[in-house]
Amino acid sequence: MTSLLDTEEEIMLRDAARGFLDGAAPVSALRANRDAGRPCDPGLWREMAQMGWAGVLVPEDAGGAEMGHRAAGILSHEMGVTLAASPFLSTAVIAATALRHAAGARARDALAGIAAGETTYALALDEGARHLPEHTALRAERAGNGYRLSGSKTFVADGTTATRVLVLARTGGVPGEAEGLSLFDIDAERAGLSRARLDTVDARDHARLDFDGVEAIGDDLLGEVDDAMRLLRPALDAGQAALAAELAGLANGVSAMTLGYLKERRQFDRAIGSFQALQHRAAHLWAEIEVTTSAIANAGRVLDETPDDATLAVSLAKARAAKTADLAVREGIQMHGGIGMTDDHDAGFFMKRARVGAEWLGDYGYHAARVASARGF
Amino acid sequence: MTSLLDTEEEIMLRDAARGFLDGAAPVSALRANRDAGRPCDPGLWREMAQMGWAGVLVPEDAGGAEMGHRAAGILSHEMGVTLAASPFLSTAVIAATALRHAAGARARDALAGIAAGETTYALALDEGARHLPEHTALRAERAGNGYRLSGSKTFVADGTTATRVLVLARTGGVPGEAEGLSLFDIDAERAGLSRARLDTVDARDHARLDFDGVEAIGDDLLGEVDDAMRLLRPALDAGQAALAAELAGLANGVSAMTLGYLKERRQFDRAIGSFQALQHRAAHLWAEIEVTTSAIANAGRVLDETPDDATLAVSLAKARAAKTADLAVREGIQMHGGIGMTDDHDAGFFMKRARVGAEWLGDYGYHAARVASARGF
Amino acid sequence: MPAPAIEPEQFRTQISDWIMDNCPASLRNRPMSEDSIVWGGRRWTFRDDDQRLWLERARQEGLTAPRWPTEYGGGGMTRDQEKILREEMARLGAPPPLESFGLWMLGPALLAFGNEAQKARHLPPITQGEIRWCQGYSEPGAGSDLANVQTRAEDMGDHYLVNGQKVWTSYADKADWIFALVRTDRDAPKHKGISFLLMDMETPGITTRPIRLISGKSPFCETFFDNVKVPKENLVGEVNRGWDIAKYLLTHEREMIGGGARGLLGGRSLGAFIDDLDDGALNDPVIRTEAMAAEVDTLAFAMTMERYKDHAEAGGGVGNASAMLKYYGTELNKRRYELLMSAAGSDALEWDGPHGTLAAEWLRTKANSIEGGTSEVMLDIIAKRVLELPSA
Amino acid sequence: MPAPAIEPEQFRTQISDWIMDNCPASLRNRPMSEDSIVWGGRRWTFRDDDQRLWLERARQEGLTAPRWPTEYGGGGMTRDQEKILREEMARLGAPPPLESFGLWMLGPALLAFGNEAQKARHLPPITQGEIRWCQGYSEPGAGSDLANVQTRAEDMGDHYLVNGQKVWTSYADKADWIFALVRTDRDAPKHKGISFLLMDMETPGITTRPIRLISGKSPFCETFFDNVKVPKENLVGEVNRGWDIAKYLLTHEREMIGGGARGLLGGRSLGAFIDDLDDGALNDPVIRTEAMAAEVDTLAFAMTMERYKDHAEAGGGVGNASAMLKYYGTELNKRRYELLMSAAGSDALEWDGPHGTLAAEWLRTKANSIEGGTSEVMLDIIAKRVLELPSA
Repeated sequence: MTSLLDTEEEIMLRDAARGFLDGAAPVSALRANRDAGRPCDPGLWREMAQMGWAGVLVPEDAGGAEMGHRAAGILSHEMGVTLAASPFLSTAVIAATALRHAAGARARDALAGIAAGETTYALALDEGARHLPEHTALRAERAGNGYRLSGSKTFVADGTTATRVLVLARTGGVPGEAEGLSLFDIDAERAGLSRARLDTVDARDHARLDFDGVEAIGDDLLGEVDDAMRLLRPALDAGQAALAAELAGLANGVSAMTLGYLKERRQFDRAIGSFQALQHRAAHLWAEIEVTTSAIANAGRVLDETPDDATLAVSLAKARAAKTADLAVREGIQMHGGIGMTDDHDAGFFMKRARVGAEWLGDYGYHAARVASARGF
Repeated sequence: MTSLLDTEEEIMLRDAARGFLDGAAPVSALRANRDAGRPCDPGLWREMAQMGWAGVLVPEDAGGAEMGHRAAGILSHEMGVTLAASPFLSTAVIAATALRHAAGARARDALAGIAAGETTYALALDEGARHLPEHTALRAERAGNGYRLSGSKTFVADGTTATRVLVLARTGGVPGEAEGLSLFDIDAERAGLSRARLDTVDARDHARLDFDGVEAIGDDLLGEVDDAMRLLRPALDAGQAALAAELAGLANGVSAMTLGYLKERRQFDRAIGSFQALQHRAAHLWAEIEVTTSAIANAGRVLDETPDDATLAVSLAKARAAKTADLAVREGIQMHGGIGMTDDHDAGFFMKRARVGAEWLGDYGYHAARVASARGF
Repeated sequence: MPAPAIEPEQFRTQISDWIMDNCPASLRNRPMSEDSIVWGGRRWTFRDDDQRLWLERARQEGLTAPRWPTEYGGGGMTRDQEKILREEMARLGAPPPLESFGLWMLGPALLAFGNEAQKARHLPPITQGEIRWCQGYSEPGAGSDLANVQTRAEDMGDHYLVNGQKVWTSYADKADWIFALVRTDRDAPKHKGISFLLMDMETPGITTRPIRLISGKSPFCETFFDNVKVPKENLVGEVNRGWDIAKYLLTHEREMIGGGARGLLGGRSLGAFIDDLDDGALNDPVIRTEAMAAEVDTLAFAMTMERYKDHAEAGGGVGNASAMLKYYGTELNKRRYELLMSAAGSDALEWDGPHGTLAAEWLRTKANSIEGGTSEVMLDIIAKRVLELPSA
Repeated sequence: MPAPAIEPEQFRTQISDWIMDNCPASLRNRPMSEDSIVWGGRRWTFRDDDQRLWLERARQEGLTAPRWPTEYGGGGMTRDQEKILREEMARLGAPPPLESFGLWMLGPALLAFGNEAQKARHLPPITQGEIRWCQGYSEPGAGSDLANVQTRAEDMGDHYLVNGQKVWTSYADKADWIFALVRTDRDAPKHKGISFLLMDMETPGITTRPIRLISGKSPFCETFFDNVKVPKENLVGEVNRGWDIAKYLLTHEREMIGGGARGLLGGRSLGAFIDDLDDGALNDPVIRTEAMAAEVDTLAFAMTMERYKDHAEAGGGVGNASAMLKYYGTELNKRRYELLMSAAGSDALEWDGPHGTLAAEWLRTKANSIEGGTSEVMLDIIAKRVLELPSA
């Protein structure tokens, strides 16, 4: 396998992304969006698409940049640093990976739409408070040549802004079984589909979707009937790895802000960063971030090189990232003291997003259990 | 319920115990015993008995001091401070409590023997690596007017030095069931019983006992057949609470030693106790010890006042004490640096005993689960 | 109401009879909520007539400040009598007739440090619920270093001229008066040039602005002083000796905040709470392990509160050990809420979703270990004053 | 053996052929154990002839010190070639022919700081396994403060006279020579008056005493110097500049110790180990939760070792970040052993019970975060040199 170090190309990509996001999507942009009730900034996504980010996983023959999962992780990490909100994860990572695993011209066209920045996707997966794909109950019943979808999805990231929805539906079996699930790719404006935004703490676009007999024609079925997992498994692997990278970036972002504060802020007539108890905690946090960074790089590497073995690498990355981001935001808030508790300060945004990122696509316990299972216990 | 504060009487008892043990059973005595291959010092127990410690739970009409469980906890705590090894827990707490719950003259005589310091007991309970009384497999089969005991027990505290053995045996049912267990009180020298000392890290008396058709007459059966739990449950409650108190004392002992070292020891031209990172850790440890102290006092109070509700209070105390002692010894060793790693220093003795005390009569997980269950989850 | 010198059991009977006769039934055994608290003050509006009636009856008997002298509207009770009163009110589900920073903080400070005129002028309006007080300690940029007071009070002969700014003044926008630390000597060492000053919030030059927290709206304000003229009689204690009063009140405050953890989730187990949030969550070994640990620590901490309270009531005081209660209680409470958030999964991520205000409460707990002295300051206090570890 | 300038793939083939031809079959693919290590030295006795044969063949080709110059018995290889050699030895299960503090520590120090005569005299006996070295840094009472050197070397004109004591000298009782820090200027600031001195352990006045640890017997000794005469030619580098050499070697040592965690339990999962200890233990949610966390952290730490190694090999060095590897690796290893002890229950409490030496290994891990620089010193280094946090 290749090295876990960034290549020169990757370093350039990282620097370019950082430079762009610092200017185009700093934390103040998130604040402005929140105060305006906007889940994200559509203009930002157009710019990202122009830089090839939307097509980071789209094959070149569909107009993509095909940079791979390590590159996706780098972009995602940098978005975490500034808490940039965009359809990147749902569209460019999750949907693009699912579509790549679906054969045919229809999937190729959809991928081209993603790369062009014209189509955005939401993944409608979970129906309860926890990430449990196999517990899907939303039914897709045969109706003529197509299907009719009925049921509800919740915590759908980018659910109100996406132009299309990937929806996991039950075509057979019963809730709890991984078999009997099918994946549909439908227009977000289709009749019978209603979308309601949830007022989540991270101020991003999460929605509840209600399907009231939504029609899906044959062409809307992605891959084979009853075989959603063939597409969804790699799509989730890719999404979980990118989300882990975002959380690692978030940890780096809040920790950089905290270190800056420790150096500037004076109390009891000295810089608070000179207090050894805080120094040791900051050093410990840095160590945790370093170790998580390795797990993130490894997940990208495994997805690019031996994707069939990705479960262990991906869950390891997500478990580490959730814990590390949690430590980073808790230390960040505590070390900032009162000022960090005020809404005027940015620290709180990191804490809120860290909590949402920790839950989305499987929490720490979910991924730690998958690591254990992959390691035979 | 009465207050959790020590009464004046209790403070006097504590001070007296501390004074006695500092002189008669300091850590250096444990070292001397270990180096000589002695599990404990028989002379020490005679002195303790003379002070009424052996009869702390023995009724006055059987020659005891009948001071109650809070007092037993205070004595146990002080023995933990200096790591004093004695038959106190097995004999004066566990066996005495079991015997008090068995009616009749025979039990009264046995209690008198305990109070006089003449009889010492070991509790032969577990057969595997974990505390699971109901998993008892050792069989007691009817033979004439009595029973014949066959099987093995391990990790029997005071197993080679006790004059008598309380043994939990299966008279009915199958391993895993709490029913069908009976408790026998037999002479430790009885034919067919062989006792082998285990070389445990705490250098105390723990033994493996093999029962090869050991005869027990009717009088050896304590309480009713198949009803061991009626005696054993309160005996274990009392033992677990006293062991928790010992562990809290151990935490206090090692923490006092460590605080002393932090104040004296100089490095980088200052007392190491002036380093803020160590100060905060020492302060945190002290907070944990304070909180555990309350749980210990509460367990004694509940055992004295409403013993039927003791499970929650006792398991809470043992769970807290195991964790607190563990933290205290880990911090103690680390803060002492290299010197604490040498056998010439006393710190290691605390770490070794803490580990044994954490396992004996149920580990942290066992007691935490009992707390949860008592609290309805 | 019972006479002061009376047998405890008789006192208990008389108190409980009085409560049953006087506390309106509509108020009894109601769950505590934000709007069930009576803060009093010039601009106070009662939720209903029963609330007003209960305050009027209680203050007449001195029950708003049971141990204060009767001459100031207190109840003149002994420590033990007050304990019985609280026990009976709890048993009968009677709410406190009045809560206020005046009762908790300023009153004790005036009783200990104030002069006769100040007590006579300020204590009765507190016990009667007529004047609502707020506390002006913290300043922008000072953080844990409370002695770093920059708001200055210049001695202008017949009055002080106050200029500066305070932050974290709870309910400053609703209070009638403020007690504040001000700097009266800029050349003295940090702790020596501070005085304790009382100001009417209606004095020209005082303005307030509410602070929004990461958890949403809050009672906290910024308070600005722009050439505020304060009569010299409003200085409590000696000039430049205000830090003594501040320290006295800080210890007091610490015990109150640390104690919060105990009651927050009532007497129910964490496991029961988690089961309500998601009845499958406890099957996850990670959540179960943390729930067990937090339950063990919560119960042991509650016992510790009880032990310390008994110690204080036995006359032993709590002193610097109160730093431990503050530290342990607030850190534990943060852990409990982190666990509840994990257990509730994505349902807990909405500001007002299936679990109501859980997310806001979780974020709010993060301030517990900052306000009233940070956890770091508490650990410093324990290390230096309790464990007597050496200074650098 | 391959010529120095050769294509990597050809080099790999030739190396692997040579190993297969020369490493005795009895040594290959054996589990590592204490008695499979060859330390060399004057008093060394080989376990068997194959062990001696393997050393003799390997040192002839310079394989005991692959990258040292051939003139000192090294292999003269490039960094990449050494990497290939190690990979092929690992693949073919060939053990290291020789291990020693001379190869790990003194050799690199002499190559960087020694003069020509010192290199010519001391390096060949190291590569040949003829002289075994030990390291004399720590002193009683100095602890983490390694610069607090009290052992003094007085300049007597034609020699140094050494008096003092060292502790934690690994294998001092078995070593032939010692490299040590000594104080040559008692008036200079702490770090300035230290020199780096080589001493033959047979010199009159040097005695050793083994140290017993809480985990039992140990390789550590106390070493005493009583009027030891040392030729001046045995001083490495400049007088009073020994701290530079010490720092160079400390960074080196840190990486080695931190790395230990990775291989300790082989490639098996913690869960598999726990299953072996007690096949029911993983049903306990507490043990399962900790096992999952430790497994996650162990794998991520192994990846971090890989990443840092790649960084060092790419010429980037590791520098102060090595403090992180030392800190994280040793703390993680302690956690792992605590967990194994919990999982094994009472069976683990015997010195030599059902699980062999587990208890001794557990106690031994407690020294990991002390030796080679404590965890606290590592955190200080990270805070000050990596994060550049200000000094007090």
